[in-house]
Amino acid sequence: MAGLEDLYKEIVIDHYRSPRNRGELVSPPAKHAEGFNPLCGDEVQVWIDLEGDTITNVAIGGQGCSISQASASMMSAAIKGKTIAEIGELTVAVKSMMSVHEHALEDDDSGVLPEPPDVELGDLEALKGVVKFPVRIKCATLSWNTLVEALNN
Amino acid sequence: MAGLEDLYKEIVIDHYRSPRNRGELVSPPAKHAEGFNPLCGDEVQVWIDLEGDTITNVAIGGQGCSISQASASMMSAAIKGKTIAEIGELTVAVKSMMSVHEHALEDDDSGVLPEPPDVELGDLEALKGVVKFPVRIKCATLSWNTLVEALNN
Amino acid sequence: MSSEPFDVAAVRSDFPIFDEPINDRRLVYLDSSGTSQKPRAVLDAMTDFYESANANVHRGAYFLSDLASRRMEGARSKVAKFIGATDSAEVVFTKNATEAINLIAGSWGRVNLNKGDAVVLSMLEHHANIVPWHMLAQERGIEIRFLPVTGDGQIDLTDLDRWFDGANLVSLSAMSNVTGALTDLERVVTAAHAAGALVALDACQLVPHLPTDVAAIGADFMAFSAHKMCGPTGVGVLWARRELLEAMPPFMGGGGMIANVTTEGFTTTELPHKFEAGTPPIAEIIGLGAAVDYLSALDMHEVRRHEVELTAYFLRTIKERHGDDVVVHGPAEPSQRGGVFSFAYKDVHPHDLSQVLDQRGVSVRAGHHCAKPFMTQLGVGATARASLYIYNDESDVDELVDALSDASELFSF
Amino acid sequence: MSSEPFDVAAVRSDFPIFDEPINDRRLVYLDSSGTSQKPRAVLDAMTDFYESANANVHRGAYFLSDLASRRMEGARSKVAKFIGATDSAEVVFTKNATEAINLIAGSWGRVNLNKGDAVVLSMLEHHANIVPWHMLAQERGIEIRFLPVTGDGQIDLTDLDRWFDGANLVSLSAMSNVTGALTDLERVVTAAHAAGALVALDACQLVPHLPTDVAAIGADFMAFSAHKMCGPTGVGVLWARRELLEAMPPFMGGGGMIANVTTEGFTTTELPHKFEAGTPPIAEIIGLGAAVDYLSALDMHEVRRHEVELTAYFLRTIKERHGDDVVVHGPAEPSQRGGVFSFAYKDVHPHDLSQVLDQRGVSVRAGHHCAKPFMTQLGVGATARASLYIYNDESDVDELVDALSDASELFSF
Ligand SMILES: Cc1ncc(COP(=O)(O)O)c(C=O)c1O
Ligand SMILES: Cc1ncc(COP(=O)(O)O)c(C=O)c1O
Repeated sequence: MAGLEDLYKEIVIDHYRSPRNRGELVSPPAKHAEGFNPLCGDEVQVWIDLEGDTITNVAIGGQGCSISQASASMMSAAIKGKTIAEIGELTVAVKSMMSVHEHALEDDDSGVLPEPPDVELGDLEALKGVVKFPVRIKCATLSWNTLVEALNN
Repeated sequence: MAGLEDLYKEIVIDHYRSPRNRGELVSPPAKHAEGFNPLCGDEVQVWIDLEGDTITNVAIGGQGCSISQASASMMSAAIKGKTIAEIGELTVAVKSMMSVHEHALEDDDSGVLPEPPDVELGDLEALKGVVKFPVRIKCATLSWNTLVEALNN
Repeated sequence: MSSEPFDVAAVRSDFPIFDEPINDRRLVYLDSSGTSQKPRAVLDAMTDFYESANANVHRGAYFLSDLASRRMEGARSKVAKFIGATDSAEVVFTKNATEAINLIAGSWGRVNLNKGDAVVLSMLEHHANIVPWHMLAQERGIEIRFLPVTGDGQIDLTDLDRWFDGANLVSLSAMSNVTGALTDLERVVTAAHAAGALVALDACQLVPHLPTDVAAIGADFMAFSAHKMCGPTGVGVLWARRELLEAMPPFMGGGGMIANVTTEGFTTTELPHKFEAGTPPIAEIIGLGAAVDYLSALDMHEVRRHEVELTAYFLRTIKERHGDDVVVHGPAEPSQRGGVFSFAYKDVHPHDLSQVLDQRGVSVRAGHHCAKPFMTQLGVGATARASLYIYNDESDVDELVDALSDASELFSF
Repeated sequence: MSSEPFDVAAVRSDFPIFDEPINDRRLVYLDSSGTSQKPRAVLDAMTDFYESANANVHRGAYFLSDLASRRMEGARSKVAKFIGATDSAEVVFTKNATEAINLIAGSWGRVNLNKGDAVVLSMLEHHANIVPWHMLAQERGIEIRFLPVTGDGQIDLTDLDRWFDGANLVSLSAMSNVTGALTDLERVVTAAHAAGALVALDACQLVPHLPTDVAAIGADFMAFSAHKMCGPTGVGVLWARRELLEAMPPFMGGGGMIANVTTEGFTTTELPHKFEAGTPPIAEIIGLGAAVDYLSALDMHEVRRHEVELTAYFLRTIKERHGDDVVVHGPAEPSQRGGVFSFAYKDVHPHDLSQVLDQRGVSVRAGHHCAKPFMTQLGVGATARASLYIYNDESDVDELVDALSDASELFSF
């Protein structure tokens, strides 16, 4: 539909249709967190198996709109096998891809945008279009916030 | 001052200047109540000695604007020697002199005004001008409300 | 009057927001149960107040302050009349319906409910009528019972005697903001009072849409918000029976609600001011007064008739065009419901659905509608919701029905 | 800019209420500490919102709802900036300052204060900063201490170490609404924190009149109302440090403040929404944003400079014309006060005085100014009070001074 191509990129729809790493892990030992988007009812569950500093397995549960579920699926694919430090960088990169714009929309005229870390985003890049639809930013960042919480648990 | 003659009638000013029955009675036996006008700080104290059904003595205390104090003074003069039944009638008459208008100002368009009891008001009639100054109605009725309270104590 | 059709075009022309395209599209506003649009008369009443009568109320001997007070109290009388209350001191202004329900829980509840006492809610309540009771339960250990909901989205009123047995308060929505279902208030009030329980009504969706008469309903408390009935944001109403209000302690303390204050304590002033601490939403109350005038001039019976007709059209049309691809929650019979429709379309997520509809200016809400327990029962995280009001007509319904096909196109898998 | 005179005529022309006579008289509005008048820009911002962006916030995926949310959150950022808060989530919108203080008492107070704990107030507090603590004292048996007031109407700050010893919270007005006295905040904050007490400021009279920087002041809580600073009725602000807000339980429950709700309980969402249950005063918040823009454009340093000059003129002129017939409460030194003057004229009762002044359009308030304990200390039931703001000039003061002679005429006995 005219105007929505930036939001509903083919790769986003693909992750929504065929979510990667869907399931549950036994917790403990898996770290687990549950995230809600209280405004629209999206829900994401994240399970993570860690070996030392490295994520060896991920599972995603929950329900919600195409953006929240595609974002979770993309995230699960992107973080598997990565170290916590790498994931930290990735999280910052993804969030700054969104939140820079989030701020701009909140009338913050500071004008100084922090330089995002130089990280390969891969598929995740497809979510960049979300920034044109500010209400959906929270859908896209939900899984990342839930990941941070899982890692802290 | 132009426009204020209806409010500050000579007899009102006279009662304010030389309040009647100013003082206190020993309570008990005297019935006593204290009334506040929380909006403007007027304060009226009423003491009443009863013999059977008849008010044998009245004392008035408190402080406040000319209208509240003059009204209390006029009331004290009007009720001394009267029976409770007579005072009931007088209270209704005085209040309806005011409150009819109070309602009219509150956009009550019922249009039906209750017939006030046919009672001789004497000096109290001078307070009729208060209805043109709706904010002062509460000053004028304070002593009467306090009287009712004292009788109920 | 009831033989003439309801003149939606005339009504629309009273609402400035429909004058110009929004985001380059004709605004098809279908979220009036979220908040209604505002007629010019309401905006003018507030602007006029600020431009010619603005002062603080009840506090000065000067002309302007008296004028402001009388306008505000005049609005209170109008609101009382609009809901059938004969005593305008029973109308307490709050900031919204949510504060009104918190006031019931925080004031009446705190002194009247103790460990073991019970409050009856239902599974389809708005969070505004759940969370205050959870908060009270945490504090005072009361029991909360949730009446079930029937398959067609109504509060299940079977077995009320058992549910109400030993309850102290029954607090229910008079019309659901999710399914539009109207609650049979007579049955609820009769059964609750028979069980010795008081009745509070969340009338947020009732008062804007149906003629309301508190005396006839016979409930004990009722809460609603101005912003859903053509009035401004920033003001809500708690109506309650005088004896209850008189016995209740204040909810908040401050200026305007006291008779006296010393370093030792305070005494409260008379109703309704006892519950209105601080400077009230003066202009907003006056705006609500104008909203009530506006709705009264339309005649609430006519408003209801229009909504029943449009509801019938909505249900019929969406079925004709989309058959089983659409599931509409709530009663099938228009007379048992208001014009609020939670619906699912194929397996398109509500959030995506509303995004696609928005592309055509069709504004519907997607989410849990502040009714998560009910969403959980439905087994969904969210629904899309369209809701109708006085300025909507068949063309708005048609626009929604057409736009649903776009979603089918985009998410056809 | 500070060498040019403050252009009152230009400011007045921004306020529609001064365009026409009120009650056939020129309006000499001297009750801005009761509520301020509103500039056109504020009224326009609200009308424009209703006419082109009205929808409920944070709840819909559609364009209009998103627009409304962004305008509201934009206003929050403006308010945060105006008071020097770097984190706009520390700005919680309430219905008025009174609710903000009730929130501190009802949320922070209820979980942090127990029998034997102490809150320090002063004898000149507004009821909004007394009654909530009396209510808490009734409930939880806390001690309330009242700092004395000096002869010239300032909070007496001698011996603070003794007063604050063992106190948990010090809650004081930053500027008195009765005497205009400014409180030495640095001294209060330093002494309170040294004693291990938190500091809450009733900044109702501070924020509208002086440049305010919460970071520099170093207090823990601050409350103020929009309607006294060119903004609309129906919205107030609680600012508090993030750590405090995060640890506090919600004050009211309902939509918008939850992360999840089940039949068993609920969890709260993030700041500031956790404290904003129900539909917020959306248009009013946007109006407050416009008020903050308006005041910022004037420059709060210039506003303060104007008020100090006019205060000096007031004190000088009234003395010259009426000598000892007038007693003005409060500090004699303009730099130590704002333009709020409680005064007595001969033995004319304040209520009569304001009635006589009103006859000339001079609008001053008469009463206890919601500060009964202070009135009791002064030994009066009421005072007359004149207060100045950006649209007042020397001619308003002259008008008041002239009108006082009328009272002398009428009550010359
Ligand atoms: C010092 C002070 N505190 C508190 C208040 C209460 O403000 P509001 O009535 O807007 O809640 C006021 C104004 O009335 C005030 O001047
Ligand atoms: C049924 C119902 N109850 C309560 C509310 C809460 O109203 P408000 O947000 O105006 O307090 C709403 C609207 O959001 C509602 O629809």
